[in-house]
Amino acid sequence: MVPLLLILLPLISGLLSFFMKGSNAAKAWALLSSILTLIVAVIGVCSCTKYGCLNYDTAWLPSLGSRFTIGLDGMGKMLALLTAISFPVVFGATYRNNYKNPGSFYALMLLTQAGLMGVFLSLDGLLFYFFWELALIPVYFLCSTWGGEKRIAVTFKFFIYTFIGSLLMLVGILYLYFQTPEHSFAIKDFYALHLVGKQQHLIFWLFFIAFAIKMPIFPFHTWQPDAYEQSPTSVTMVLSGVMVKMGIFAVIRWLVPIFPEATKYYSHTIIILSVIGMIYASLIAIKQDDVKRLIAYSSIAHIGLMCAAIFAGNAIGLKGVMVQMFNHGINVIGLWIVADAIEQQLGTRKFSELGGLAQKAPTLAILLVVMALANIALPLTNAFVGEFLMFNGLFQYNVYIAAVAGISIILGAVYTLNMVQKIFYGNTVESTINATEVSGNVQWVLVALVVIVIALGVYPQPLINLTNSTVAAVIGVH
Amino acid sequence: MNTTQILFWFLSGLALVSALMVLLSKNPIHSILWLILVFFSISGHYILLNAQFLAIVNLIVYAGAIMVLFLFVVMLMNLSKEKEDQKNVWMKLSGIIAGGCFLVSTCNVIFNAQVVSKELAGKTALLKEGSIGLIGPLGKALFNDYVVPFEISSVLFLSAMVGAVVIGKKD
Amino acid sequence: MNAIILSALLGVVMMFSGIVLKSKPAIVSTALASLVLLLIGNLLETYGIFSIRVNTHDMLDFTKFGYFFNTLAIAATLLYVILSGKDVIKVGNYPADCFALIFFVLCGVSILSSFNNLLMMFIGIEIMSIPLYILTGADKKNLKSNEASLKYFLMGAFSTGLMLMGIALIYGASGSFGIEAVKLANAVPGGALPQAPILDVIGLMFVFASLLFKVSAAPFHFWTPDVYDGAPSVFTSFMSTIVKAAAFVAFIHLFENKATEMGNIWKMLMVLTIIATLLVGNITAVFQQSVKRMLAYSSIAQAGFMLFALYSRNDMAKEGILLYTVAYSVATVGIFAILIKMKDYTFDGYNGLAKTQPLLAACNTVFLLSLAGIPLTAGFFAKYWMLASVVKAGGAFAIWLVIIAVLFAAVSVYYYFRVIQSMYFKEGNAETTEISQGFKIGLLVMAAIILYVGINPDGLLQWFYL
Amino acid sequence: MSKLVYLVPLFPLIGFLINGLGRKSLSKSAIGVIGSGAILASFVTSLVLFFEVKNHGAIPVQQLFTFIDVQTLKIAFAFQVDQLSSLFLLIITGIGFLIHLYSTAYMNNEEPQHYGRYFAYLNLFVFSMLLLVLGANYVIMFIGWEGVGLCSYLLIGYWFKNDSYNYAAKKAFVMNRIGDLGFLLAIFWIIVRLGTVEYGGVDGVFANAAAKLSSFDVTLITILLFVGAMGKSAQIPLYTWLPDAMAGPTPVSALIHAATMVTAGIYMIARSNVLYSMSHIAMNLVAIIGLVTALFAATIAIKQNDIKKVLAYSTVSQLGYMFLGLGVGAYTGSVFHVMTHAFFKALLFLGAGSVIHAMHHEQDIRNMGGLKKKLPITHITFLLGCLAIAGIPPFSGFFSKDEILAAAYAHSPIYWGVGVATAGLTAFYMFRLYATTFLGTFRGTHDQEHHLHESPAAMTVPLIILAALSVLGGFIGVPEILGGHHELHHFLAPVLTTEKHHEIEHGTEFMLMGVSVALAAIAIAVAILKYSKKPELQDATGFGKLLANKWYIDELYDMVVVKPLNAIAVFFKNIIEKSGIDGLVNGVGKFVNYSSRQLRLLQSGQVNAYVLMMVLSIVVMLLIWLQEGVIFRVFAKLFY
Amino acid sequence: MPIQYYIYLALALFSIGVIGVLVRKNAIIVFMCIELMLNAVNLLLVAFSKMHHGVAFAIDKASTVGIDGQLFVFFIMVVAAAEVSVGLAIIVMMYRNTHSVDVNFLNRLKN
Repeated sequence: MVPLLLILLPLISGLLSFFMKGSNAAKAWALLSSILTLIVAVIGVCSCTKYGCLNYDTAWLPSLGSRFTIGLDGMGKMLALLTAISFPVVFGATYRNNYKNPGSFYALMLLTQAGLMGVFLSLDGLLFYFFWELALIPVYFLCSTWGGEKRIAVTFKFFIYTFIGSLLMLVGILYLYFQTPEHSFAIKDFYALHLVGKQQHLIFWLFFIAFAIKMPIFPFHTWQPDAYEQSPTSVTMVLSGVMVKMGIFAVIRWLVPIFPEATKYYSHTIIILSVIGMIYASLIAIKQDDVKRLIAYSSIAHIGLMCAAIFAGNAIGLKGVMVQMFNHGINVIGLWIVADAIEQQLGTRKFSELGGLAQKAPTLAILLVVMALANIALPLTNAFVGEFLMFNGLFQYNVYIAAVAGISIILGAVYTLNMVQKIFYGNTVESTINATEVSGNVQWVLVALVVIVIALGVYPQPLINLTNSTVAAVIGVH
Repeated sequence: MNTTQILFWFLSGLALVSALMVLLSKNPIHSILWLILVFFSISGHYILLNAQFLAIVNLIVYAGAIMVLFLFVVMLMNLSKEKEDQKNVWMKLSGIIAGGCFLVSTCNVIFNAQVVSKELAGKTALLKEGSIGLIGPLGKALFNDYVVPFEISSVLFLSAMVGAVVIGKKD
Repeated sequence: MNAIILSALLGVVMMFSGIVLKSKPAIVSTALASLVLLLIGNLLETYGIFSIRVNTHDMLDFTKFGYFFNTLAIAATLLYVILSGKDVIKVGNYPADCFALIFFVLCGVSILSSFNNLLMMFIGIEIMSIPLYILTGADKKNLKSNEASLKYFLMGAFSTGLMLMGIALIYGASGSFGIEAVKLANAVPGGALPQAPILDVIGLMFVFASLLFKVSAAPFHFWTPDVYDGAPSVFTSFMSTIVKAAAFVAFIHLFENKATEMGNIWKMLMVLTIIATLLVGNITAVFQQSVKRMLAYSSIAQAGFMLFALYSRNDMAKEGILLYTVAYSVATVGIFAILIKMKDYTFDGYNGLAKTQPLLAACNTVFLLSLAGIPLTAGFFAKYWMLASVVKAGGAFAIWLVIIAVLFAAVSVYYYFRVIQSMYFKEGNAETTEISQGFKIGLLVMAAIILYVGINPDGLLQWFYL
Repeated sequence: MSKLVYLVPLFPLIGFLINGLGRKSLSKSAIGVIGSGAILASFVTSLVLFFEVKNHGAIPVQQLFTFIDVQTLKIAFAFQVDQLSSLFLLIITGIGFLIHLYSTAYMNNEEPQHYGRYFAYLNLFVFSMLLLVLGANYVIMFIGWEGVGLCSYLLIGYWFKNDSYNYAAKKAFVMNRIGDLGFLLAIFWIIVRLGTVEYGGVDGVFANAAAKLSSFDVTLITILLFVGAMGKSAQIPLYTWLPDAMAGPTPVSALIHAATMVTAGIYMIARSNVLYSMSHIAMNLVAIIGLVTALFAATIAIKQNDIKKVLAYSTVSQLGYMFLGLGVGAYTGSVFHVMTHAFFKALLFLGAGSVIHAMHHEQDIRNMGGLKKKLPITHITFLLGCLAIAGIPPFSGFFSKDEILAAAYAHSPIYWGVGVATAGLTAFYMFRLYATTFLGTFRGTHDQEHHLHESPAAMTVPLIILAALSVLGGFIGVPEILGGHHELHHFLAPVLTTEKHHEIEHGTEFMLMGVSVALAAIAIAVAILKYSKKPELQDATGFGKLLANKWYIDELYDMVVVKPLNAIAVFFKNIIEKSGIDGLVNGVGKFVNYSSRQLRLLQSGQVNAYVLMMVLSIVVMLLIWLQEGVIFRVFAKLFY
Repeated sequence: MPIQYYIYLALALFSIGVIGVLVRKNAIIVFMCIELMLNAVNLLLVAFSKMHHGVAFAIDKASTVGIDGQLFVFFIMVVAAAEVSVGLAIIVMMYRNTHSVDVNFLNRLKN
């Protein structure tokens, strides 16, 4: 029941939200609904141990062999929890922002949440594809309607780019479907396939390109900085906090176990690509003048590491990836919240027009610093654990690659501290001279995130434990 | 070469020459008249093949009704001379070449069928013998096996009629 | 047989209703009533309750698939008349005759869904085509309409000539006009497949070409944009949906001969045709400025997808054609219904429609998403079934064909979404003619159908397999 | 008793939380009391622990909770108090407390909330440093390691309005990170080879190192660890951050950049002495780097005019000494020097702070002079510190330095020679500093002179205590040759492997001592004579200029690393990203658009043309049929 | 007569019709060329009909095999007649509006 609720709650409340007229009503409704979802998720993750409660299965499209099968395993729990946490956080942090057509805005946000939940929960290929698209389309409308100046072209590029990817994935799913002995989309039947030969490689790439675009890893990433920059920030939070995890998640769930042979065959290529992307994105991030673009490139660098660690193919790296998926989501949302708070108040995101904000908004400064430190994976912040495990996994795979990838740790410190310094330190400038501390809701949301960051940094074991079952399933197939 | 063969070649030649003249005539009325000649020669072929009913119908329907209709239209419009511009000489040339290619490739195919796969070997069109071209057997078949298409073709006529009214009526 | 006879009779009734009834709305009502009657008649036969029995001498073969397709076609026409009936009577001076012609087209459609003989196919196609030539030219004062009609007619007649040549050659090879005479096998020399007579293959090639013309597949598509653009929009809507689907049904029926395996020559020809069609349709649509013309090209692109059924020739392909009929017809009829209401047919004419007519914009979005094949709309499953049928059929080119197809599907998103962008994201004041409540309800119903089929296509197919 | 271990880091953590969260509401005095009190409590606990260890041996490992458990790798959040760490605990908390105390006065001009921030950072630093030394495995050490780096960053940039301070802070952090990467890689290597990161125990790293690690492994691990130490302890080539780090408040420099954090590298290598002892290559590398750094930094220090910069380079130099000691196997000597250095360098920095305080944030020694009379306590204590660092017996520096030099001599006389030369230089620049600052006449402005005054008790008391320690601290390590027992040596023996000394004859050893003391004395004399009367006020020229500009190393780094990196980044951003990858993606779109424009030209509107296309298509179809076999093969090639 | 003669003849006539459609611009003549094509097909069908009949005739004089070919011709004529009526109506309509029967005179729909 829990997984079904997780999807239905946002879906239904989202559809209802289309009919909300007032701004406050829509906000409150969205926040309420997302908090409810969070409660369900927490209950599901913490107290639901019986098998039946975490799975739901019903007939759907019998003629196609597709079933409505959803369930929560360890990784699913983690990402469902991340999704459930991030939406109230996003709504809470942007509570003061006013959008035109608030009803539609929040409706689309909630639909996105439903789509994301579905992606993380579905255990059926076709269903997975459905939710994959469902998560994308509301975002397209959100960005195109409420985004920045160049929103239409940029969002369109983003949409077509990812759409091509998902269509290729659909072809792959179809192919697998016809390979299964009883023609089914069930993930366990996909796992049971033992694909061999050259065709497998083609299908592998069909899947991988879809996921690579979504993650995104170098060189499929160019949609991302533009899209992040032009989207309304609350959407960007969802995009970078949760949506890019779809790609990583999908690689772990839908790629590696299904194509063990091809995964091994191509892992070197992909890891090298990812590592190039890490360094490349980090270097570009150093030269950015826009907060949003900087975070975007930083995100590419982090995702590159996750991708590389998956293909390193060992349990320790894989656990790190899963832990990091959650943690990166939390951290990057925190960074966006700060970016949004600054932009809302000062009307600019350019470093060259910012400075000295720490004098005016010390609390915000401290909160950002914590988030920034988490972004560079300082120990005792949550990201450290993930990166430690991932680098460890990568190191086990290949020492030299790990060493090169390690450079991104240094570059990460450079651009993150650049950001902190240029926004908060130094003397106040024209735009920040009249700045004030950010509003209470933003502060409290950030405090909550900081608490999560520290708590999971100090005691990450519950998170790691969640990954056990999934890792066993994925590695076991190898 | 017997009479039939002589007639065959004569009618074939006549048909081809007249058909070419349809294209080559500048005056539409001449074209129509040449086309009527084509129809006559084809009817001649039908008679050679002992398809008397079709020969007559061909004359009545095509040469008689349809071509007269064409003639009326052309005269109505008073299109004695066609004023074709010479700009489209390339179009014409490419048309002729394409048509030539079409002819050559289709004939090549038939040649293949004749020489390579030999599926046409020994197959001839029976000329004088056989009574299927007579009105009796045809009528029986038409109102027996072919009654459904026959009746349905009335719908075709009906719609053509409606169409002619809708389109052609001056308002 | 019910559908064929009833549609012919009701066509005659409609003809006379123009003389009897003086008010134009009454004619629309009569047409609606007749369509309902036709639908009921067809359903009665589907469920074996009542049917007019005629000895067809194996000319027609009534199958469940045929009945079902008739139902879909008639239902789609019904929706079409509900939405655009009032616009039909605005075209020309003979509204009743236009409806009569629509009924005659339906008669042709019913024949095409059940022919068992090349003669019936030929007659069916002609019954379907001739009224269309007329409808295309129905707006007599409009030179575009004139031009479209002339072009359509001349090229249509030419393709008829091709088809007849093909049929003649097939007859020459097999001595029969039955569709079992159509043989597809033609292996490479030395291959295992039995060689079909050359005349048969060549004849079929001519028929193939002519049918490609009818379904507006490249490289026989050239008439499509011009004719769809020039014809009165109401009729474009009808032509590009129901009629085209019927042509496809005929096409598939002809090529479906399960007794013979498809030779490599056919696979190659089909792959080339499919790719060419997708290419021309999708790529050319990108640069269009008029929504109407864009839709014409998009219909070529959609035809490319429907051609998959021809390649795969399995059950899934037939189901896919049914789904495609529903998805594509309903969506296109809806989009055209809205287009007719627009004052300006260009993309810019749609700017800001979401503000002036939110419901229209929303429904239009659903239709466009469906055409683009976005999940949760019927269009997705239509495309899905097509792709799946090809993968299922397997073969050397299957997976590449599918990959190419999805890439073009992504291109199609580009031009469909331009309309959405205009409606929602661009500033403007889209002007429409007056919109009635009934029209809005009709649109909503259609959007609901699209979404329902998009979530549960089985609902539709189960009904088919009942 | 053993539960007390938790308390040691807990107090500073609590202090950090209270001061950090309450910085806006607490009064300054409350902040000062909490901040210093937390460290004092920690110090007292450490004392108790120290005696516990001294009397009963190492306290068993205390596991707080499991930090990371991924089946193949278990990392406990565990603390370990043995001889080595208990000693460091005392240094950290003891000196830390004094500096906190000193800070309450020194930072008294700050606004309350910044004052609170300062003490919070300082407490956090102590907490991290304690984690570093208490950790029972490399990961916990790494946590502390990065933690102190962070605090150093925060404190260097404490006055965040000044952008050059911020750059210095960032530089410190980034350079530390380079080292950290090495450390991290070393940890990974250990994990891959041994599957554990615990130091001790039967499953620990040290117990299994000999059996499971190849000599290549050991060498790489130790070198990578040393890279980490280079960053943290400011050794060549990663030392340039430390002089810049003087941007922070002076007590911070005293605590972090002199007494504690920078010695973390020494601690780490001392802790890993089992591994180092297995690799001669790494040992030699450590020794050479240490030696070169010691000499190099000393040369730079000669020509610096900023009071804190001199001390900073001196610190780098002294750290080099310690590494020399580690490299030649004199672990105890290095730890001993860490301790004595902590005393006298903290003293010197605090003394410098007192001077700066008195001079109203004037740091250029060319504007000082003659402060002897105005700041008597500062003067005396500073002098004692200088004597200690110069290695004049019986001050503490003499004993520790001598032990390292003796070991170096045993290793190679060349090492010893360079070491002694450095010692001479040290004495020289320290007394140059002393003479220029305290002797002669006052060269500052009138206003400054008017306000000169001795610092308050909160500042002078720590000075006095540290001075006492600097004077007496050496006596816990009096070598046997001078009739001592070398208490420290015995105390640390359980954790530090004793190097196989090539025993030096007593006579030689005396001679060595004599030479170094004599050299120091001569250097002192020269410096005082030269600078007390005629301090060098002009900018240096020639070779001196090279030294004053720190051998242009910063410029070199800028040219070799920073600028190329920036250029690459700009190239990536503007060329590869925009025109390359994005250009390619957009190019596909443009291509589609272009083909659209071209393709629609086929749609000419001419019936003849349309029919022509149809006829040609049929001809092509027929041709395909004719050449079916050939075309099919091409087709199959393309698609398979 | 051997059947291939008829086939070649029919194809030649058909091709002449095709060329006519390609090169002439007068709508009426284009249309006539299409009629020519249809007639070529008719001829071919009748020839095939007699060809098939010939095979059966050798065995059974009363056989009606091949009759369907001739009936098909009949239907083609029917359809042709219907097409002509509509086609000429369209051409007349266009002539009324433009006073031209050039197929490319109206050229508003392109690209």
